Amino acid sequence: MPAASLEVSGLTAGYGPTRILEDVSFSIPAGRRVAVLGRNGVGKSTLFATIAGQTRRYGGRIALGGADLTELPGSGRALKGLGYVPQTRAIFKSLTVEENLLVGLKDRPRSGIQDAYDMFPRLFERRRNLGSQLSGGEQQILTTARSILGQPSVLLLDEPLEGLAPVICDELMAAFAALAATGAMTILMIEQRIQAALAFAEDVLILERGQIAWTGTPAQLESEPETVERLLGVAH
Amino acid sequence: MTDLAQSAPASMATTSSRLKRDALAIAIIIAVAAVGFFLFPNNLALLSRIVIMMLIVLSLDLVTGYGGIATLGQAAISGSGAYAAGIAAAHFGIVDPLAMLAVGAAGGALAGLVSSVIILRGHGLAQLVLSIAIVQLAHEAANKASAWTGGSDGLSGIAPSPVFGMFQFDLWARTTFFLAVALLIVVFFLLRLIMRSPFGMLCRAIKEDPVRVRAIGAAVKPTLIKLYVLSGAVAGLGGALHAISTRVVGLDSVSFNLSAEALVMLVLGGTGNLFGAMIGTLVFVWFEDLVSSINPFHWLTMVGVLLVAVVFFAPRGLTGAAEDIYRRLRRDREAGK
Amino acid sequence: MNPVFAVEHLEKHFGGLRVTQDVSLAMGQGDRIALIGPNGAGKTTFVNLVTGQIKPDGGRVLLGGVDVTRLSATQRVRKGLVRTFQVTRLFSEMTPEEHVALALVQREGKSGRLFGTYADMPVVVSETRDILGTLGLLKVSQEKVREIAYGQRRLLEIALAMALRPKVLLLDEPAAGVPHSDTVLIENALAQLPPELAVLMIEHDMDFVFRFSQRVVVLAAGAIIFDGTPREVAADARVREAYLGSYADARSVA
Amino acid sequence: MQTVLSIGTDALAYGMVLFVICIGLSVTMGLMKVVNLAHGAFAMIGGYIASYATRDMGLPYGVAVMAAVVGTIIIAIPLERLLYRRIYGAPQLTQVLMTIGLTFAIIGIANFVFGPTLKTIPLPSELSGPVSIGFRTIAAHKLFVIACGVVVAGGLWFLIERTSFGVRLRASVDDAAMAGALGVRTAAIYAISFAVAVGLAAFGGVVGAELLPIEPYYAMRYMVTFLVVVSVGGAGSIPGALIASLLLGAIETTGRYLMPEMGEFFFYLAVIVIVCIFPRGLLGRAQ
Amino acid sequence: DTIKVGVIGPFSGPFALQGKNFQAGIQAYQALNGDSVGDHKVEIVYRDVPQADPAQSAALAQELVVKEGVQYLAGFYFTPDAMAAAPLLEQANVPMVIFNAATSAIVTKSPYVVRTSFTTWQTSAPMAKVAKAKGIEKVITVVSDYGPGVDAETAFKTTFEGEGGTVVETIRMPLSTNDFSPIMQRVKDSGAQAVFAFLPSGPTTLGFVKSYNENGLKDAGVTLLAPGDLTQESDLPALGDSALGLLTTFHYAVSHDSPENKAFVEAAGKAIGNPAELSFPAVGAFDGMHVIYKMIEATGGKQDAKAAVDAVKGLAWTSPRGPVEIDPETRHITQNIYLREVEKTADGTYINKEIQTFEKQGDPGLAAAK
Ligand SMILES: Nc1ncnc2c1ncn2[C@@H]1O[C@H](COP(=O)(O)OP(=O)(O)OP(=O)(O)O)[C@@H](O)[C@H]1O
Ligand SMILES: Nc1ncnc2c1ncn2[C@@H]1O[C@H](COP(=O)(O)OP(=O)(O)OP(=O)(O)O)[C@@H](O)[C@H]1O
Ligand SMILES: [Mg+2]
Ligand SMILES: [Mg+2]
Repeated sequence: MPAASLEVSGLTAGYGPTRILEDVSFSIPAGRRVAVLGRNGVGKSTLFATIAGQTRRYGGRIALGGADLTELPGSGRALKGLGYVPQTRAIFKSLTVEENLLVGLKDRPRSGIQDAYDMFPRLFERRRNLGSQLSGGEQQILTTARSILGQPSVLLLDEPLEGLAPVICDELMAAFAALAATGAMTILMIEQRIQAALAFAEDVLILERGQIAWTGTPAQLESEPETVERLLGVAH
Repeated sequence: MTDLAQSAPASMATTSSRLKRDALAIAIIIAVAAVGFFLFPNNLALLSRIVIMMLIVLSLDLVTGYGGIATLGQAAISGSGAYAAGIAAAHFGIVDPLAMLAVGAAGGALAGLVSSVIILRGHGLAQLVLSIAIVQLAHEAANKASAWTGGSDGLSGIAPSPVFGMFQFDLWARTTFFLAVALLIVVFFLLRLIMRSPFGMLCRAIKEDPVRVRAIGAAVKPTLIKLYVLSGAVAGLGGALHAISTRVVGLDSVSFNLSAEALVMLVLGGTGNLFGAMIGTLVFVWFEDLVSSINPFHWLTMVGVLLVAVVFFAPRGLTGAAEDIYRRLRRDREAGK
Repeated sequence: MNPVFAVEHLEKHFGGLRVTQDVSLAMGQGDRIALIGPNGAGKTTFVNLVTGQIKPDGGRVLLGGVDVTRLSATQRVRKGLVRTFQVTRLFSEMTPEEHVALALVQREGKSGRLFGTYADMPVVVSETRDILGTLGLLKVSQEKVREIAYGQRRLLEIALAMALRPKVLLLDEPAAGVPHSDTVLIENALAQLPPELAVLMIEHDMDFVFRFSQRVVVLAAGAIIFDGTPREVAADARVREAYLGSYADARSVA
Repeated sequence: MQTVLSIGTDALAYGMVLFVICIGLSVTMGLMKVVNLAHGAFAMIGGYIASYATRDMGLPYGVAVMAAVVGTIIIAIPLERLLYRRIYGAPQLTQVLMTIGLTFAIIGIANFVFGPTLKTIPLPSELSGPVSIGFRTIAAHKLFVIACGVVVAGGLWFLIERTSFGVRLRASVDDAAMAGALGVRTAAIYAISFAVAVGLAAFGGVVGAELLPIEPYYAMRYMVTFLVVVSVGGAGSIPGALIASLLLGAIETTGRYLMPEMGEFFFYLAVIVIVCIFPRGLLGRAQ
Repeated sequence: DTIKVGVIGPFSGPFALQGKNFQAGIQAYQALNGDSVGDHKVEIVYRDVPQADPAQSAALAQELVVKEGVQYLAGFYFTPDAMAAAPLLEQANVPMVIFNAATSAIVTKSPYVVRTSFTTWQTSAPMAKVAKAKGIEKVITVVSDYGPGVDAETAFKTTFEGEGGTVVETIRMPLSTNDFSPIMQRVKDSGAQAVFAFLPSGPTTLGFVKSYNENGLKDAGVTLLAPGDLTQESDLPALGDSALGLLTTFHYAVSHDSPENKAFVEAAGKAIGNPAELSFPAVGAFDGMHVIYKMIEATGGKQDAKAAVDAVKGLAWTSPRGPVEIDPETRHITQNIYLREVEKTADGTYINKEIQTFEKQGDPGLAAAK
């Protein structure tokens, strides 16, 4: 599947009776690289989870490449081309690494697994380990590789670099950039390491208390240090 | 440091307020018992059976609800108490009810110790199966040792003397009922104290994560064994009372069925909650008695439907559901303000 | 000076994989060491071996000169060897106050008491408050742990460790999953630890590592490949290649 | 020697009966993480259907087996949608409560509808006679059961360990939300697995009816045995269940031969020993 | 006025069939003899104890006496249930009529206990004589390992050895045995000419008999002898051809040829719904009701347990099973024991055909216990 656009309009959602997101709208053209930033607890993860169909939605619509996803369950959205890597390392603990990857393949033939091994040789070495027998960082790599295998047209990455060694972070960011560059997928990424995120992204979305507070390019953001200070609150 | 003073934590609240709550809880038990006594004076045998069962279910709650060990073998322990008391009376002439209770409690504690050493070796389902194996072995042993236990015919010839030499066990089961309720209150009070002691807190922690408990330097197994011995003493008391009140101890008192029933009652009422254990027992035995006297032939279906319905409407057990309702009411009231 | 803590020739393999290869390390009183290394290098395994969660295939662990290799995890804790977990392991139905009180009661050897409560033990009450206060956890001390924020749980992990008055403290990625803006809280907590305590910390956040440690040990593929000051580490070519990547460049530029 | 071989054959046959009946339960308990105490009830329903089909409708044995499997699945589907769906992922004890309740209800209904007597499933003549296997004669149906056990074990192992269905099922149990996010239709996977487990229960109930006869109390009578076999094997493991069935079958059979009066002791002591050596069951899946 | 009779039995659960037979026997009696004695209407109150459970039995007995005000307690399928209720009788001033529980000692637990069923000793001992008469010298016994099984073993062994035979081996097997092949192997290896077996009626009998055939014992000429529990009529359709020719001794066969039995079977068959489910507990209940009616008659409806029990001591009548009498000393029923053989009738049903009668058998078990 080639990259697709993602449109979100008037999205309001939360957990149980508590609403976290209020009237969020944005639109991303196919093949873009987007960074989603914001202080902790503003609802970044909730936004991704809502797009993936895992929270309670109160209103709004979600469309992927023009197709409406709003009423579909999580699996339906995935089959329409949405990829989602949650912040919690949601590996399947009792499956081996290889089986974890198999689940990510969707309907592709088994041989497709080789893509993941090419990208992360480490996973090939560990392919018979159970998910629960991986190190923290290996789990993180596995979740990302698993979602990429499904060749989503839009990929949502929630803090993919957490717990990774700096050198692996570099490699992973390079891999994402390459995927986006070939026009294979649209990538949205939440990341705490702002520098890394800005280096990667073409567009930036900043959330504040469940709403979109700022949009623009990385260059624009660099030129507005007071926005950075106000919305991201980073001292360094 | 005013901040510290202000947030005087609630759980460090005064001992007296805790005792007040205990008194209230005990008052509730006494009130329910009194209502039962005056409303159903002709049915005290049933009520006694319920109270005795409550002791066994409470003992199960200790290991399952507080210690996190699912077991289908509790009857091995309560049954040991029953046989200990029964054998003491039938073969050794120890017929004073209080002495029989003591023997039963000791027998139960011992059985708890032995079972715990075995059961704690397994994990998850395997642990459940160990408990089943224990109760089946106990059942088989009781069947084999028929010279002592009467085997499948039951151990008869138990003739307890009057309580304190004054209160004869009567046909109306009044003495049994008073004895049972008194025992329940004592046990309940002690268990409440124990469950909020450091030991109780440690047990709750082990239930959630034994690895973490080890990482703060506490020993998991000895604590659970201790819990089991405690539970065994309570179960043994229940078993002994059972022997005293029916004067016969049958193989059913060390059966898988009894263990399973106790577990069902506990889950029905809600685990990890002393009131849950008691309410579950009350509701289950009472319901069973009711439907089985209405239709002795097909009542099992009704009990089945009750259990399914409870899971459907009160998945956390009856006390869990009560808690939810209470919380919702309180939230509504606060929202109203 | 006699080391408070040492491991000698530690070995461990899972099947064919040698995750710990002849690792030796010594720590003196007051040491602040960072243990870094690529993902899957065997850092968490090292902590598990040292604290007794898993058994080594060879080598010794010494605490104050005494061999503790054969002791259980529980016994090692009682001797002052304490860890925190990479993924928090707390009792979700209990409050922070109960957590700390439990650790204190345990340390005082009173966790087997059947009667009374910790609230009746003045020492426990006051020290619980002190520790929670130090870590800024007093305002949530009565909430169930499953309802408190992630960063606060990480702090509580540290609170538990502090309550045990360790001689050696092993921290496994204390800041992982904590937003950058919140690592300050953890750093403050670490700064308040008794100075004589020996601390070893695993962490991938290099800025944090460099601020915290006097000495950095690098583990790769189960073996120690480097041991030196932060400055030396940043300059070492092997460490750059195996671990730091562009971070080293960024830092040298800065 | 003669005797040893003979006992060995009996042990194999008995073990296979246990395996065929228990394997469905191993799937529900180990893979779907549902402690389904009503497993025996589904086996019993299968038995009743087969008995009715052969005795009252005069259908051939093979057809009756099919009817039992399909019929039981049809009965189970609404139960899955209405009841079981609520307890996926619930605490084990809640599952125990509901499934034991369901078992009570099914026993009551079976007793009411079919009466309390035994129901047999007449075997076709090819399966009913004794067959000589050299050193002794053995009932033909026992050989049939052994064959069934081998086929079921192989087929199921392949389905779960080697097909993408099996991988998806195990993934859904580990983390349903994440499996969904990867495009796995978890509800459908669960429903199919449940149907397979129930179908296996019915199949086991029918082919095992010679040793464990069908009557209303069947659902409770053998519950403990089933639970023990599955847990000793390690829930969710096909080879584990097979080994446990054969091992426990052998222990029970030799125990009965050597010291029948100590039969139960033998069996449960063995269970305790096995679990003490393998605290999560013989081939328990890592948690 | 109404006189209530409380009946405790297994009306649900694994033994529901036996409880159903209790009910059928009672209803048959009332259908044939009316539901009143004089102007006292007799009302039955049923209480369920699904499996042996003395505590529940005692509680229900107490409830029946105190709350329901019953003047008679009856039923009791299991020995421990009867034992548990017996101590209440004197204080409650209530007689107890046992419809089934078959351990000899129960009647000694209270002077107010009367039994209209049988004891395991009573039905097992004659089989030893049968074996001897057939020229069998070496027998192996196989019994379920619980009270009645042990009783059967002892009864048979004592009598058979008294007759000069040898019991080469005694096997006790757990109640929960499902696969009997290894047991049959033992029997084969023992070299005995016959096997004496006791299993409680129910599902396991099916496996036992099939195993006996499949393991080639029948073909090898090893005779299977048993008390009638093994071939309870309600199990016969399931046992089918594999039971043909089995020899059992028992106090009652549904096929017993007498006008009393015809009437009984018709009435009880109607009461139970499916006549194929009818078996021995029904006749215990039927005769038990006869005893209770006589007691009511004798006491004129007044509650007087002693008078009631005294009135039936020595009572003799013709039961569906044949002539019977309540032994004045033991209060247990003296009756004929029949040797029966399983036969297929012309219409394809299976019956226990009586082929020999041992007349006026008392309970040898009680004597043996002394
Ligand atoms: N499962 C949940 N149930 C209830 N509330 C939740 C749940 N998950 C998150 N929240 C709340 O929703 C709010 C937004 O959380 P979210 O995880 O989306 O934040 P975030 O921006 O991703 O923060 P972080 O940078 O810490 O990951 C927080 O206040 C959090 O407490
Ligand atoms: N039980 C086990 N069986 C087999 N291999 C294991 C097991 N536990 C860990 N491993 C492997 O050992 C290696 C070391 O794991 P460890 O968790 O110690 O890494 P780590 O250095 O802490 O990495 P991270 O920084 O990613 O947390 C990993 O490659 C992991 O896959
Ligand atoms: Mg987040
Ligand atoms: Mg790690």
